[in-house]
Amino acid sequence: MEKVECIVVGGGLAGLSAAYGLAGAGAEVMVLERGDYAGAKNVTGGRLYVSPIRGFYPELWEEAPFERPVARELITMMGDGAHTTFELASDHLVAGPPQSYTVVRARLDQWLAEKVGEKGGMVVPGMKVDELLRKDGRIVGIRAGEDEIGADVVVVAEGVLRLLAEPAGLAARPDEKDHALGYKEVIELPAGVIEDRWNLNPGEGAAQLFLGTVTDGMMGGGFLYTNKESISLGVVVGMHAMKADGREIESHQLLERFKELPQIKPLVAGGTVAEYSAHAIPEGGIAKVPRLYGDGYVLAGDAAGLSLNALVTVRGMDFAIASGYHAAQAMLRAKAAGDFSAAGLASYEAALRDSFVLKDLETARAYPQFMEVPRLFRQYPTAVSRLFEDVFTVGPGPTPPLVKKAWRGVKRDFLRPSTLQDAWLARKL
Amino acid sequence: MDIVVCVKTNPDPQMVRIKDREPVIEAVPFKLGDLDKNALETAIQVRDAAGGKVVALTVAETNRKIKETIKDALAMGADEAVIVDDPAAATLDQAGVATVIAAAVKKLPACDLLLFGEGSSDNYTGQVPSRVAEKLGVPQVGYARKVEAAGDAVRCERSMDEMIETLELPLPAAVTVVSEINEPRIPSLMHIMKAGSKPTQVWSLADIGLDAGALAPKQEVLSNLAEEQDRKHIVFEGTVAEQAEAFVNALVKEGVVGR
Amino acid sequence: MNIDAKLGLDVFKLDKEPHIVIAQEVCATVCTNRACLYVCPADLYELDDAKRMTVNWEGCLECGTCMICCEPRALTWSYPRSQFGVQYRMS
Amino acid sequence: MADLLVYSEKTQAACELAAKGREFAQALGLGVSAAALGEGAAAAAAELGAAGADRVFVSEDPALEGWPADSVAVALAQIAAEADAKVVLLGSTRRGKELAGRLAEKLGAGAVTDVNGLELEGGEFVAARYAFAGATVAREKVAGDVKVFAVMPKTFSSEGATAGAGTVVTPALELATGMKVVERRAKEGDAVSLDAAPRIVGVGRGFATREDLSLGDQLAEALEGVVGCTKSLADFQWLGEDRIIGLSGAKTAPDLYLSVGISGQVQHTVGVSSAKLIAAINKDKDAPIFQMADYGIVGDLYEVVPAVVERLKVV
Repeated sequence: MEKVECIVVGGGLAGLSAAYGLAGAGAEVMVLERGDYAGAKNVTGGRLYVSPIRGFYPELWEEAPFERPVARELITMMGDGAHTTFELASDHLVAGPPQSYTVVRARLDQWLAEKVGEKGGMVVPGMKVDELLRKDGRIVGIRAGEDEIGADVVVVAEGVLRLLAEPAGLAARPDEKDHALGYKEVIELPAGVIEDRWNLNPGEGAAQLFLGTVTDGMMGGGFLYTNKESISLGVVVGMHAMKADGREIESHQLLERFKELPQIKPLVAGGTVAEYSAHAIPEGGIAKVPRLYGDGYVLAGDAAGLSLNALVTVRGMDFAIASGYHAAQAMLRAKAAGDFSAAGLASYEAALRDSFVLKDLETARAYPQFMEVPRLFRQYPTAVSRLFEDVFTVGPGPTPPLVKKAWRGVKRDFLRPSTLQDAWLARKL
Repeated sequence: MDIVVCVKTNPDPQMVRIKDREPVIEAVPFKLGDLDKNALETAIQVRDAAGGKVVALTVAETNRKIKETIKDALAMGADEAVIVDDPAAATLDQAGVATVIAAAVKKLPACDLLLFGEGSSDNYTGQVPSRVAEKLGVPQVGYARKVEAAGDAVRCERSMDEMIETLELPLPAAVTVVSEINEPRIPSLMHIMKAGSKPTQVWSLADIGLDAGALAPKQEVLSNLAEEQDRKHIVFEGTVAEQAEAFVNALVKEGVVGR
Repeated sequence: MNIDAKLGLDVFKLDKEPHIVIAQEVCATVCTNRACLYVCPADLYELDDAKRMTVNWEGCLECGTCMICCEPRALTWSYPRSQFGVQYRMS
Repeated sequence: MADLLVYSEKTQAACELAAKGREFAQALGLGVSAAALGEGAAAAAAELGAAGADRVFVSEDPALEGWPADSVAVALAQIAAEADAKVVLLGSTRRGKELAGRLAEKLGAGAVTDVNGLELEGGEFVAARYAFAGATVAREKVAGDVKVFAVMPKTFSSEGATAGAGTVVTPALELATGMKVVERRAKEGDAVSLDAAPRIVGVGRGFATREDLSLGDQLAEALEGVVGCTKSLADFQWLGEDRIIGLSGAKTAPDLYLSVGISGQVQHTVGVSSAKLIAAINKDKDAPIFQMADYGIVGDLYEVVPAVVERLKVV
């Protein structure tokens, strides 16, 4: 059997980040990517938090083909007949190195693959891996078609579906309770129109999340990210929620209805839909992260369940890059020690525990459970809008004092047993 | 039999999209033309049957990308690759490309059979093979859907407008193939890994005795835009019977039926 | 814009063989909710005249939602072979 | 006097070129020569004269049998020299395309093939042709003393042409071909000639099964037309490859193109965009085919086609 030091399965951000680190240190690495190019099978909602990962490969993030630094954060609570938007426009978001950027994966991943090539790594696109090879309880290589190739270590960065990791016994089959469906349209708009519609300085971007009627009360929400000359407009909806809903709303119709809402329609007016894409998202949190390493392998990125939906911040790509980075470091240590067993690779998980990746996931341990609260996606967005409606209302008769108006709304919609129960749950967030 | 397959790398035409009538090729990956792969597959099969070797020849600006795409030809089964490095390759016209190919073929130690796809995946002019054949003074057959070695000749079957022709050409000869000739193999991982160690030569124009000045294009592209269709866009509504009625009436009125 | 038109914007490199195969027996006898009919974001699942489940796999976005949501595990689901399937350009 | 020279092994295509060539020639102060080569050349001479040729160079030399590109190119180069041709218009058939590069090389000329539009702009030819798999149209100019254009049949019409003198000239040609014909046979089976058909019914993936294509046949029969298809149906082997319309098949210019169950990907529609009238039946109102159709029915082809067939019977 032909053999290389390291095979990376999957040319996404986790796999490429691992390969970049390995190739940069002179290790022999081969990335196998099933798409025609890195990024061809990948979908993001649209935003990468660069702050957490800027320290890894700092030379890369200066020149990465990002779309726009996010200078405006918006959250819209959508109720029936009313919606409330909270908007943060802060210099701190973009002063100095920006915190986050909108991205298009076809561009970003292709570029990162080129960087891996420049470091001497081999990226093979159009190559689907069919199986992880196991021998005596150890991952020893991969099979692609009829070819079997051996490796000291296989970086399993195959993505969320675990079509390879599960049969090899490295991780569980994805469960609908821990996964959401994300799908979106990329809608082309001229840069100037984007900047006008979201009040942006030239080159800067906005990120907008929507809760409430978007998903018809099901767990999930809508999102909108401004790219250079397009916007990504989409919906995330819990798979379990869709099935439990019972009304059998066809998923693709949610996005179409979202687009038709009076709040959204003017935002996309005049735009040309250029692409439609969908992807599954792991949302099980820390409780569903499998063991991240073993004899001859490490798991990284979505395949390892490393993503975090904290309602206002949705993260995954930064975790993928960080896990790839730490995987590379651990493998280099294993190489130096000549030990590619679980013991030799254990520093990978240790490093992730020390880093923001598992720390942030640990902090967010209660999120997945909290997300199950149905009121979060149905009653509360409406209640928030009703509260503000009351506050801003001047009726025909005498108007009650502001505080009284607000208090009435709070009492009506928030001081209820169910809400207090939710608040009790939320204390852990 | 020594076979030279001329290949060209292009932005994958399936990935090119149109925005404001302009083709968008930014971020579109380059790949070997589909018909070039048919030609390569033909060459590999003829070589495997008749012996000899297959050289993949391309004219391009040498960069990492061309080296990677030409590796696809080696991974499929070509034995060697030759890249003629012309910094102005993108602006050469068909006569220019043919001049370069003919000069490169003359520099190769041997060439019995020259294979091409019937057209490139971007421009599809089909001119280069016949220009090369003329420059080299060899006979040519276009649109072959079967190619076999027959001693010191090559036998081709081709499908023309009303007839199927079987032709024999004495070697050396030039042949272009159509897509139905074969299903190009998808290189296996092992072959891709080994392709890197197959010989790839990069020749400059000077190496093949050419001067860039002699390759000035005769054709000039004035514009390249998506077509504006001037159509009526009348859609009939109503019940199926009403639709059919209105539709057929319109065709009658246009004079395309019922004359 | 309907879903077929949206899929028409995407680049699909079509294989001749399907990458999703439905075990009709299991689908017809074990499944109670037919979730694939409404969870698929490309709306690829349909019941034919004989009430058998069909999947128009050619327009598959490869998200895996149907596979994850199929309780009786009636789907043999793999990614399309090398060099086939959807190829995103701007997602 | 310098000439514009036209040639195609297809007499009809050559006549179209002669007719339009005469307009160009008048604008440029050139005469019109035509070449008729190979089997049946003598018979074609009169037609070419009627279509606008002042002189027709005729040769039935055995080396021209089957129109091998090498000897045809030699013949045309000699004729072009004799006629002092400044412009050569060829038919962009498979044989014509094969010939174009070879002849252009002999003449030291720039050439454009698959031309589907040719105009004089300020005394200079501007040719249009598809690029990027049919997604765009490139407009090109050719520099140099001699220019070669291979023009797709039916781009121009020979109807109402002004006749030329049609003087037959028999050139002395020295020809040889390196090509040996082993066999020539007519195409087997259901060979159709899509590029000559005045009415075409295009069928695509909207048909669920091969058997259902009989609906398309009925429609074609009612229209007295022929059936063409998208590449995918040929890939399924539901129809023969000679039925493919589009980039990988025929480029047609019928009076009516009626697409049924075809979404309208550019690789297909490039083969029908020259149709005089385009009509479409598709269940998806947003299908791109409607953007290039004159008339459309949004509906289920299984209901619409029988209704249209019935209605056509009483026209």
